[in-house]
Amino acid sequence: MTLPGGVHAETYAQDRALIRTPWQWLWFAAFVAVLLLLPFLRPGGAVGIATVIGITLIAVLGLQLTSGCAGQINMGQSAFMGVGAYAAGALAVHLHWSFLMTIPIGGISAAVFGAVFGLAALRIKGFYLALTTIAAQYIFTFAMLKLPKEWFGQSEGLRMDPAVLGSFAFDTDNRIYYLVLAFAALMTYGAWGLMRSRTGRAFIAVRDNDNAAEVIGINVFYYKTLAFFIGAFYAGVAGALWAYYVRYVQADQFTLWLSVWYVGMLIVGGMGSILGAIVGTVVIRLLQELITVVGPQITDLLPTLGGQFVFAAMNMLLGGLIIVFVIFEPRGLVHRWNIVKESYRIWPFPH
Amino acid sequence: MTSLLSQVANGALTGLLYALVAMSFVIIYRSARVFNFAQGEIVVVGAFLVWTLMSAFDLPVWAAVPLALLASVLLGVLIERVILRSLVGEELFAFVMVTIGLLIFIRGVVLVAWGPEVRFFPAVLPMAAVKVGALVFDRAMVIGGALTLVVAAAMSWFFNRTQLGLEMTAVAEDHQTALSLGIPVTRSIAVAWGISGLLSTVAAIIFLNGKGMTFLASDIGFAALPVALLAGLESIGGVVLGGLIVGIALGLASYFLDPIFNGGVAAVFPFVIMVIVLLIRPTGLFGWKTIERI
Amino acid sequence: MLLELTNVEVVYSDVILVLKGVNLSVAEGHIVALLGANGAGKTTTLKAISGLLRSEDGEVTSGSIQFQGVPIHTEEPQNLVRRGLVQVVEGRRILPHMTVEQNLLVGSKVLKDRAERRQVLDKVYGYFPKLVNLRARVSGYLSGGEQQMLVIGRALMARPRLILLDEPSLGLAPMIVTEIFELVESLRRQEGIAFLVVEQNANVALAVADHGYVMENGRIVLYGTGPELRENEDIKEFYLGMSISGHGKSFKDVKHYKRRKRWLG
Amino acid sequence: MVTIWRGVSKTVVMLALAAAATAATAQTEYKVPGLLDFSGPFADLGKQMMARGAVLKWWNDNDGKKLGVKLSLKEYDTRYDGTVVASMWPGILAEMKPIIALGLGGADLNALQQRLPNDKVPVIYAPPGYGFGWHPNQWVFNARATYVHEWTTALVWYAAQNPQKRPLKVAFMSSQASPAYVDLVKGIDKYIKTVLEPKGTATVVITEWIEAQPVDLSSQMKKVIDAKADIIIGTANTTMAAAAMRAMQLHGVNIPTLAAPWHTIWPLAQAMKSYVPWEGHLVVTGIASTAEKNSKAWEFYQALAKGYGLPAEWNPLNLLGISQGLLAVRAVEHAAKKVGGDKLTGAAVYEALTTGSFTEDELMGILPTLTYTKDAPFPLKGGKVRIEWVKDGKYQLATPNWLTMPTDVTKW
Amino acid sequence: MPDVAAVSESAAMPARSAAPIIRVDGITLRFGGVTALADVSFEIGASEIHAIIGPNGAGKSCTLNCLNGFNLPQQGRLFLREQEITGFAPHRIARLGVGRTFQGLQLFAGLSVVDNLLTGRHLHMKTGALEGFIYRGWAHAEELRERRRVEEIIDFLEIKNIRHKLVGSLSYGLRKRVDLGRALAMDPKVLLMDEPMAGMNLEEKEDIVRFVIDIREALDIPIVIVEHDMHVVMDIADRITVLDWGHVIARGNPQAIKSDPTVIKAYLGAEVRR
Repeated sequence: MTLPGGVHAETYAQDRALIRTPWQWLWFAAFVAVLLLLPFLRPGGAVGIATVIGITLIAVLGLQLTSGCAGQINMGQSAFMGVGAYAAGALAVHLHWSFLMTIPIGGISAAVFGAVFGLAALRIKGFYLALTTIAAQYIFTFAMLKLPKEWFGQSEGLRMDPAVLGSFAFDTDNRIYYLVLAFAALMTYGAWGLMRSRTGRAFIAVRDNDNAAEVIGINVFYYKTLAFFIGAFYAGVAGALWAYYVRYVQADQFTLWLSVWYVGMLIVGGMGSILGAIVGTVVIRLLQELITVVGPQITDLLPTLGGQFVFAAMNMLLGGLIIVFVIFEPRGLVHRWNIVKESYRIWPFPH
Repeated sequence: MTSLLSQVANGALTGLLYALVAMSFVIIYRSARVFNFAQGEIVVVGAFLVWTLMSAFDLPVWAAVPLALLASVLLGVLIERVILRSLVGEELFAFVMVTIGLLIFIRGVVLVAWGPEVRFFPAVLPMAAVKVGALVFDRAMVIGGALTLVVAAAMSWFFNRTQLGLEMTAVAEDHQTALSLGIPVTRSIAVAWGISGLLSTVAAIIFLNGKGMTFLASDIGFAALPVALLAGLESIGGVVLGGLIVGIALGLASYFLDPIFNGGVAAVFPFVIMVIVLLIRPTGLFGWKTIERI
Repeated sequence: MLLELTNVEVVYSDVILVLKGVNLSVAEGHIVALLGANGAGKTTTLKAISGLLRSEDGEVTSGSIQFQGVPIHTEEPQNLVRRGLVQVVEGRRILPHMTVEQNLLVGSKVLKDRAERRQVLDKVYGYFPKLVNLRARVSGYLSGGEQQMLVIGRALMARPRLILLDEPSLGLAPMIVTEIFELVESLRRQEGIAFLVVEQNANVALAVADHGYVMENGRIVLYGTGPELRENEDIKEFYLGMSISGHGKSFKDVKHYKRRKRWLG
Repeated sequence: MVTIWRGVSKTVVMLALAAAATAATAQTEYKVPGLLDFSGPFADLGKQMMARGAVLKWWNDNDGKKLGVKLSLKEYDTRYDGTVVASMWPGILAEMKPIIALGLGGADLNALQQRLPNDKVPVIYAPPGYGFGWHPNQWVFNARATYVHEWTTALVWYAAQNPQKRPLKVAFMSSQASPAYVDLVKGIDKYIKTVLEPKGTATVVITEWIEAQPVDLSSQMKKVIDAKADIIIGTANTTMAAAAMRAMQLHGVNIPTLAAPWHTIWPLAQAMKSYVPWEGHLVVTGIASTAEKNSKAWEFYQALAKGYGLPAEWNPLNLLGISQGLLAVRAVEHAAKKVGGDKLTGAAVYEALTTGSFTEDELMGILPTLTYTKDAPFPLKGGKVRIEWVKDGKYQLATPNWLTMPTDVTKW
Repeated sequence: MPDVAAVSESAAMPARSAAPIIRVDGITLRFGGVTALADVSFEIGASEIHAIIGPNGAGKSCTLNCLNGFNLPQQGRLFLREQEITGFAPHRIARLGVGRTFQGLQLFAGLSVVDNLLTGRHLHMKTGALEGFIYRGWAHAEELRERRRVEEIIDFLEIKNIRHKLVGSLSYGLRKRVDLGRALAMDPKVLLMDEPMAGMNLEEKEDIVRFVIDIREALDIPIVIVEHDMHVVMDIADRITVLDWGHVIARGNPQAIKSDPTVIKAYLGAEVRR
């Protein structure tokens, strides 16, 4: 908790609050306003990007809880997302359930799948665990192509109708944006609550020192499993939203590559903080957008280079950036920001 | 029956080849405690080096292969010096991410330097059939399998018998103790990256011998993952056994399970075995166990 | 002097001051004991000398460390070993998955060829006849005493002039401890190797030590020859609490207000 | 940042427009987004497919000028990643208001096909279609029918060449790594079992699922040999094809394979610098053949290569790009003729695509005459293919003329 | 617990009840080839300060680890208030009221002081993941309630002005104090302390001693303390168990231990022949 000098909590509730100064309130309100008005401020491009960022954010938040907070490296987040998408999709397509039901159930289906790897996490640690979770990806793809066609469509995938609330269909970019925004806000709020409540502390305890945690009464087995359960739940919700956004679900959409990027977002943003997940997701996604936007520009300007060269070079840039980033700021952007803030701070001061 | 035998035998051979790639993971891991996600890309770079020297520069095998091997050793050392060295003492995550960044970066380099087109990898090893009874093997594969055994034996000998190898094993055990004995830890790690680069190129030669190839050949890296993990990330000899186990299990699985699942078991089965083995032995079959203390 | 520390200060992670001006010297062929409570800075002192500090984000920020008259506080550990300065790290850090002989050979980095290694190896086996039969055994399965012998033997493989020995008695039975210190003594006598021994078991260490230092809170607080220190009442009390006199009052009598005052200030 | 770059891009476009204005042409400009893969798994396609840009330029200078329409293509690197496509597309919509778009394949298809009817933007794809895209009222259009349509045509033809007058024994050898591979096997399998088997034309003897990047196929190939297969179908990437070829050489056999031109013979024979190992192997394509020179298609290619900076050679992938570009410009042309060059909309182009035919002439001989309906995103009836093979060490057309595709392929 | 610090230190020593709180019955613990504990037995009475001493590595920490369930002895049994706890998982034993401080620094470096202490309250809290997710209402109320409880401990240990600091940034002495606070937050029925004085100067030692005595008086619980500083041990322990090389070589009150020849020998080590 970093506060400007002179701010003191009068009650424990205040001490616990996330937003504490009028300025912070102002910034927060402005941020919310921009998010709410985005479709009117910058219709089109920004909305599409923001929608995908919102969905990605939910998945990355889940990964933050599993990996950043509870310390269990997970490289199967994209597969968990896929499970959520398929579960929600199948319920919507075959049983015509409302998205209010299918999205949470998608989350829970993913959570159950993820918890299996949580069970493994009790015994398997470090790199071994990270690599074990890669198996989730292969098992997911295999299962989706093998389970009965009546369930998940096998290679055909699932084609979905838009999410509907009463007679209101989320069938335009702006509408689905608000749906995703609502879920992203809810999931972010929930992650924040989780983080500062008993569960979040137990996660960090397990991450920082699982032996000590066990000895002071934290059931490490339960919390490792729970960390995967919750992280995968987030992925499942993200997957279900993705399903409603794209309205088509296929195993091809959820690749190992995507999981790798999610881990990358965490690293860039910073491990272990909700803000880190947000910052990392936004920064990397925008960077990727930038590259897809800048690429054609360069190709236009220097046609002799050819698109192939430009885009491949962009990959070098992106990979190089990550490397440089990890070398110079292995704890992420949020950490750097905190250090900068720290130097302005006069807290803690003797009362 | 012949079909079963053939699948198992060829599976075992394939497993041995995976073991070669797995070995290049293991050699880095045991000395530097880093799992190099970019290993598959290094294999591709090795492959393109050979291809360039042989197909583009028309060098003969005896010149091209040693040159390519040398270059891949240098590549390994370079990566260690430039990137990994500056991360000493950082957390596990940093290493996961930096090698992933490396993966993306090298892929970009490969695309820029060699492009995405399909290339024909030269037949460095003789291509012919080897017949054993009713079984037919690819001679290149058989040579590759034998080569894997030789390389594994050589590596085992190196790490257990030679002074440099012993020192590197000491580094694998405990960086600080190694330091206290006057062993230059960072140099050992650089040597490990060099050896790993070398093995990657050897693997590329055996794998791609006389086949088509694109930058996607890096998939080999992920395919070899279960072998490395199953064996345990510290054991050289174990990797060979791990490769055989995965290969034979794969042969059996595709014979017995493919009809049930309508095929495709080969892609997922190694991972399933890997998870099961790790649940029973969390550091693989031959990996080093650690005692936890508070 | 073989080894001389002058006003050495050590800082960890750029902030935590661990050694606050340590002066200490070891003469050629001497055994010097470094005593003190847990966390007093003994191990840090050894690591500052051997150069291992830097691998733990520690740094010598002032003062000088000289070995054979040459300043060494920026030297890499491998060069120090080459010059004859070896540290035996605390906690019997054998290389558990390697055999006894492999462990020993790893220590012989500075020797130039196989023949020389063989020769030194035989000599070490001469000092530790127990290890001969265990040479092919994986060292993780040795007993504590055997492991302690192994790590000392491993240090000998570098043909050192000075061995920094960190808590050799840790967790060992008295008989074994005695045996180890007898060995230290005979190595000094026969090979002329000097030892700087960090030890909690003051008595056993002072029995063989030519000199001893007592550390507290990163400073040397007491210095003397072995026999002097052995007779010192403070030492007896410091380590054994056997003396009724000394501290003056019982810990039970500490008052609250004292703490309060300090914490409020 | 994005905003800045968008800004920069706008400035650039404005300058270009200003320059164009001085040339005093009254063409209405429409921007056409192109989705390509330059750094993902299909990066090898990217470079070749850029041929479609040359087609647009050519058309602007000829028919476009007459109609007062100018199409300017902007290629994006989607990395064959649905996430990239999904986040990018709304921006493309808002900024370009496209009347038509050029796609690449599965990833963008997945991400877009459900929303296109709302967006009112038809998207043209170059490769054959898939069963999972076979739905009515699609805004996605393939410049040709599905792999299944094309390959079964070749199969029927090949069976007819069979001198022994017994059912042709077909072996499938493909991967389950991607739904696309599975899809084509399923479709052909269904067609053989429901149509060809009763007629005694062909029968499936074995289905071998292999890895997408296989190491060694000798034991799988052994099974195929033991099943006495006459032809192998499904090696739908070069690695699979190359590994299958190696395995056959090992067993000392040569069973012909059937695939698309860019899967097997062309890329691998180029790499191996020899057609000899491919003797008797076939490829089938719904586009003009590269084996045929001095055709109308060839002339068109020459025109593009000379006048419009076509970057690639006369090869199947290049033809893919050209065919895609051609269908796109002709669709725009039909629409422009109907509604006027300055009033074009996505819906108008869609109407043009789903009604009426595009003649072989219009399509410069690159594609056969195509007739679309709203029942499927590809021409269901009247489609035609060319079959090429290696005969006497030479890559050549197996039949002098287009072969008509079967009309009794049902959805699988 | 009332404010511990406020309890008068002149309060009478609580009467000893007869039934032992902890009974260790012949435990043997081996690691690989090394026997860490050999047939160790002892009892801890109600509200006594029981010191376990012995040379480094004699098995003191291992004894605590067995009591915690962190190490599972190959032989022997452990009882907490006559309930057998052998083979229980550590968190279960913690739930039964066994609090513990650690020898090294085993705090959760990524949490603030307050949050470290709150992890000690984990056992006494009920907020699950779902309530945490919703946070408003129940979870918030519990959070505040437990925070109040933790503030009492912060008060008692006099670490108010560092409460929001990450423990990773604290000095060694303060960290040890937070470690104690975390154990106290568990509301332990037995407190195990592993070398609480290690690495401390005299003043800091005096502080810790004071805390230990206050805790015993206020909570009326037994405290098992593994310690090297004989001065401290002799001053505050009611009973002492001496371990050497995994064996119990003596037990009794401080006076008896001080004059026990076996203990002297073990501690001094045998004389080295020169």
